[in-house]
Amino acid sequence: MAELTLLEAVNDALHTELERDADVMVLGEDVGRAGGVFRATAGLLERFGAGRCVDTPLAEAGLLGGAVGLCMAGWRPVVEMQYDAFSYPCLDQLITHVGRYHWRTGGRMEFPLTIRMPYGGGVRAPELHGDSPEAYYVHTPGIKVAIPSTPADAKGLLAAAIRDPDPVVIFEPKLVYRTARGEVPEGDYVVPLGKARIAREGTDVTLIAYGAMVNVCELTAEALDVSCEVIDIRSLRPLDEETILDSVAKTGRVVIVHEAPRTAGFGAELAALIAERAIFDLQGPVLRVTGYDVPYPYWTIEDAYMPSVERVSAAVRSLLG
Amino acid sequence: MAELTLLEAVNDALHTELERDADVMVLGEDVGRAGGVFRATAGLLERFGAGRCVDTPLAEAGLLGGAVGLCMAGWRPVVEMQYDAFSYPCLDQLITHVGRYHWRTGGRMEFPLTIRMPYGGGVRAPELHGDSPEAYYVHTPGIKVAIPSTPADAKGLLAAAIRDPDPVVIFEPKLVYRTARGEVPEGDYVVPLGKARIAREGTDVTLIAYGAMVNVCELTAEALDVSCEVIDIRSLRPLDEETILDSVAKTGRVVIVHEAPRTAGFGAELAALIAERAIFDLQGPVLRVTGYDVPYPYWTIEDAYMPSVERVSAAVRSLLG
Amino acid sequence: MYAALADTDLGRVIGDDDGTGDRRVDGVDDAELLALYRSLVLLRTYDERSVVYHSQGRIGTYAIFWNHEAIQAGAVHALRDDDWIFPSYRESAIGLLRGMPPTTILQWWRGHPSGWWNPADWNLGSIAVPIATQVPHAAGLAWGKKLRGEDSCALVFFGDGATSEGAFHEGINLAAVMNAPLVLMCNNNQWAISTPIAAQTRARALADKAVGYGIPGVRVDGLDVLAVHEATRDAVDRARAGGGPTLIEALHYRAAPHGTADDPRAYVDSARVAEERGRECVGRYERYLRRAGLLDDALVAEIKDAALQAMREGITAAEAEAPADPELLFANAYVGPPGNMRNG
Amino acid sequence: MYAALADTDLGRVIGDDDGTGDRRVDGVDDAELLALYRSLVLLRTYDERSVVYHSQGRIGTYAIFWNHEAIQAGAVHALRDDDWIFPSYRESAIGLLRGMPPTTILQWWRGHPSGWWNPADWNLGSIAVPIATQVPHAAGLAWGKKLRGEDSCALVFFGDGATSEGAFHEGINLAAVMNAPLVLMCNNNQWAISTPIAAQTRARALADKAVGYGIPGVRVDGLDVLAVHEATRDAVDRARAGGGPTLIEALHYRAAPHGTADDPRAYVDSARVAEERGRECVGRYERYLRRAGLLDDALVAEIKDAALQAMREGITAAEAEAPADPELLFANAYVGPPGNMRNG
Ligand SMILES: Cc1ncc(C[n+]2csc(CCOP(=O)(O)OP(=O)(O)O)c2C)c(N)n1
Ligand SMILES: Cc1ncc(C[n+]2csc(CCOP(=O)(O)OP(=O)(O)O)c2C)c(N)n1
Ligand SMILES: [Mg+2]
Ligand SMILES: [Mg+2]
Repeated sequence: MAELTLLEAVNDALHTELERDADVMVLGEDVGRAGGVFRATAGLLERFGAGRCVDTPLAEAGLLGGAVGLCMAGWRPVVEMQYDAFSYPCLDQLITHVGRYHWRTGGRMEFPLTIRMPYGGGVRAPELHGDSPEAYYVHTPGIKVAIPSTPADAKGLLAAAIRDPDPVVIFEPKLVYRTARGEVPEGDYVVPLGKARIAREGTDVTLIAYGAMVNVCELTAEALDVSCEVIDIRSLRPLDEETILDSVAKTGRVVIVHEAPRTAGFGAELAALIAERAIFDLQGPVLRVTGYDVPYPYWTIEDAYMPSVERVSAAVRSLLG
Repeated sequence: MAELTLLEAVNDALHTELERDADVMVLGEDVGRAGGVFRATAGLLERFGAGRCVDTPLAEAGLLGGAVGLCMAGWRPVVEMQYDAFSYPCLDQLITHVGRYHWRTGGRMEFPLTIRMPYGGGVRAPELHGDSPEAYYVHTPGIKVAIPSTPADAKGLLAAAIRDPDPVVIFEPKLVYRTARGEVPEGDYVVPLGKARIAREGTDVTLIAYGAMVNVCELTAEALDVSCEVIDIRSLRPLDEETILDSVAKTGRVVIVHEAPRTAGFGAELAALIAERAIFDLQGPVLRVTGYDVPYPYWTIEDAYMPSVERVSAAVRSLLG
Repeated sequence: MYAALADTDLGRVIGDDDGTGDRRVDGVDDAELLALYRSLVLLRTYDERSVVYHSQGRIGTYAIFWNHEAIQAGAVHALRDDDWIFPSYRESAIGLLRGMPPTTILQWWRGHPSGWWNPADWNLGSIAVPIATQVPHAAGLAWGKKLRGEDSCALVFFGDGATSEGAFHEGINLAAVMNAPLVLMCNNNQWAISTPIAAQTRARALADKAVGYGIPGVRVDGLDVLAVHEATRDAVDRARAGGGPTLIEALHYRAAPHGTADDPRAYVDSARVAEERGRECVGRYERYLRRAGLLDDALVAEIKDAALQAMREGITAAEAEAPADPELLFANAYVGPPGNMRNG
Repeated sequence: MYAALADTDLGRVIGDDDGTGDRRVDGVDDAELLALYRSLVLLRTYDERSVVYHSQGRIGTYAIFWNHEAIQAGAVHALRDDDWIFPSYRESAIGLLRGMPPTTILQWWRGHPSGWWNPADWNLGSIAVPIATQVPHAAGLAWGKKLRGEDSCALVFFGDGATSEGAFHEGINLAAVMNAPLVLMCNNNQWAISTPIAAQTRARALADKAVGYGIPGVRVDGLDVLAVHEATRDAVDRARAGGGPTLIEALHYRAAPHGTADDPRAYVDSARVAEERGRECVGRYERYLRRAGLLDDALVAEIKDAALQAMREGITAAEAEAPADPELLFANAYVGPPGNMRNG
């Protein structure tokens, strides 16, 4: 076990998986010579050569479309999108091809590609470096989506994504890239997609989150005089419905937290799941604490946008008050 | 009043609005010479000239990005995307600019552009001609979204969109383009954004839908021996929460219906709204009848994908059973 | 290095109907010349029968490729079987040239799941419906094969309208930068549905776009199957020798509707269409072969009959197939489906 | 019509330091020559101070434009005030040349809402962060002005990396087809963060891309403010006369980090950077003006002092401003906000 940051854990996963499987390759803007703008891919070019860690032209649709072709040639491409908001040009390829090609071949050809990208706000960056685009991805059929919040999960989920036969998108919470530190198993390590993690057990209220918001929920739990169960859902698709429903059955109260804008965000899906499957367990409304339905703001006021311990606490109190 | 199809009503709205305001212009692929592949823009080129009805190159991102510049030059562009799934290349401009530019100018510059497109399935067309992409649009801050289900609303909502100072996306249900017929007021006619329509009053259960699914709900209501209230929400953003909540308060039972894939579709948002604001009114789970989380299928099996009277009826019965 | 084309740069092999200008393509023997003819006739027959089947309600909306056969056959005949083809909807029946049964393609147009195939079985990508999106796939495949040390290459088809899309640009640039063994075949039929080429681009020749990517661009007569063949073969040779991609513009003029749902009378010049129909590519090649003494009435009839027979069997087999199982909605969406996939 | 450039096609006006090759640009008088110098110094001062302010924690991450000033000033001086400018983040301070106070731009980099402006006040688009996405905006604006019968034109800045994006392609093509009065100014600093131009394109010159759009492409020395100015002026004249867009490639070499967060030692050749720094564009122009007898030590000092003073006042004003009101999260998201916008 090594004590790593989330970013180092990503880098570890990439090294491990490229070592393990000669068909895995990494491609993206600045992933090679520079080792990535966050240095998530540092060392890969030197270790695996220019054929397996490739700096591509600045063209996200071409990058993802190219990866579709690489799959057909037998590769397992791991595509880096440099930032959340710079992934948007790839949505066309994602929706029209990445999510459909397997099905279009009658299930006969596999597209085991992985897209990974830093996402989320709070890092005092210029415009369009703070988006949380997971809803666009998770609404797209044929795609799986996972979001780690700890270094160990960052490694294990990325490894699972790379080994998965379906296209998987991994969003890495850039706010905790260098602040989240934790024990990460060395070598082969996989965290299966589709299993939530109970980050903290509790009995009064269930806080459901992913990415950097898990920590906000944990801090809220610590700050409040209420027994909060914190669920880190980790995998948005496949979704671990049982863990969520079991917790709601126990607590009867739910607060869902994410950074993305509220309307039709993934929190709505979680609320809808609960409204369908756990309605008689509920002792109060299903609350969401989310980003607002406004453009992600300039950074001097981003703290007012981001779900905070205060906002989550207020929601918890309103349920128990 | 004239009896028009939904498609004719769209055409009427365009003629009326181009006549009314010399700053309104229409642009898109094949909108001029051919009058649109569905002929929604027929006659505009002849009547308003090549400067106000423009055939553009085949490039959806350039088209929408160009429209942003046209707004800056004082135009109110009405952009046609030829089909739902062919709008995806424009999502980058939509998310990074169309939804943000007004805010980025400190609220000082307006971007009164309209995007309209045929959407939805059931028309026996080849792949990628049956998508329902509204969730991608409605999740995007800065954007408004409306979806008519009747000819009169198709005219009135499109007129409202064109006159609205914010960017508005109108999805036109192509399944009922030529089958929905109804009285459409001549000349100036606006249906304000943000007002739902009670398509049918009832007391036992609330069916919430939009687009072609409104008709499915109405047919279900007719078929069942249950008093169904059918709400055509018409405008997804702004959303008429009161009409929905009032109905749920009355019936205590809800079925939400849309064609788009279920996960994080707009139905999840409606369910989340109800789970937050009407939880104590509910006498049963909030149900959704939706498209599945799979690629929109080849057309010989599309009927099995589309929400049907049978599937909606089953949901209603399960609530009352 | 590469300059824009002059107006006169338009590759041709087949001469006028009196034989003036007829050439032979080096290395293409008589058997291959006849094989090309069979392919042309097969495609033509597929297309003409499909329009009939559509009018009879036996297939759905169909994208007509009448008079595009020379481009399709000329290009594919320059490939090895292990080379990959990436078609748009306009080349829906290109699999016929690899031995795919007509039924498969007819089923695609009938919206039946048996119309979809495993690309690896035929080295043939799926029919791409969203314009130009297949260009990056082809670039990635070609590059990926090269990275694996294989010497196969790829051919991607797209239209004149497609050259306006970002996906075309990003794909061709990726191929150029990666020196991928790719042939980019632009079917310039001068229309994108109702949009004429002049409203699509200001470039004089689409082949000129190659200059901006630092690769060779050539323009050939798209109704001259041998000219297309020769240009493709040269491009394939270059690609296989490590020379990277080539952009080929096959110039002609769309002489049929965009598809069965399209009524071009609103926008085309009917006189020009009539003229173009008179110069159609199958007859032109047939006359060339007759002049070369390789074809006579009997052989023409035999080849046509064989093609018609294949189509008859194809549609019969398609219509005999059981209706699709709705279970197929779910069966192939994921290799490892999420538990809630069937919720709706 | 338009051919690829020869290696020697690189527009220059400023000669060697001994004066060999010095020219005057027709129509540019002494006052304008000095005005250009003031602009160069203003930009240089803005940039150098910003790097210091960043290191002092007074502004956030900052995209350095050191040695790009000749491109920016040379181009903008060829415009009328009613012509529009569309900058990328690399031209963040371009508003200074239109009289925008440094505070505004500093606030942008400080993440403060007062850093954003009304484009119509300055005929200046917002700073575009997503690469190349501003190109279609500029095309639309220029086309839209023409449609309204106005004779203003637009200038859009973007980098070498940007030419790989679909948005560049779709924007330049739109401008070409619509014959929009647009000047496309490519700042070819030969790097996109760590990606060298050779990994970005196989074209020998980015100006060659113009061929594929049927518009003129020219390449100039990006460190020669007068060469940039002359080329832009010619392009603007052509645009205003109805001749449509021009692509200008301003060639140089990035001699500073991509931004304050970047450490280029991992990927650049430091010797080459040192050499490029020695050829920096402000000093080069200063020496030209001295040779022409238009500048002396006193004037140089006065202009530099004025620029420094403007920056001091700018940062003081920025720091004196009240913290942003969180209400601004909501205030400008919509003209007519949806009722539930504040739910979170
Ligand atoms: C991204 C996208 N936008 C729009 C369409 C609708 N559409 C189908 S065919 C076509 C014209 C294509 O023209 P061209 O590329 O010249 O090919 P051709 O049909 O002439 O073979 C259009 C606009 C589409 N399929 N995909
Ligand atoms: C769509 C998009 N993708 C990626 C990025 C991240 N990024 C910021 S600057 C940059 C390099 C741009 O290079 P170039 O166009 O040459 O401009 P330069 O920075 O050299 O002026 C990249 C990749 C972005 N801003 N937008
Ligand atoms: Mg065409
Ligand atoms: Mg650059």
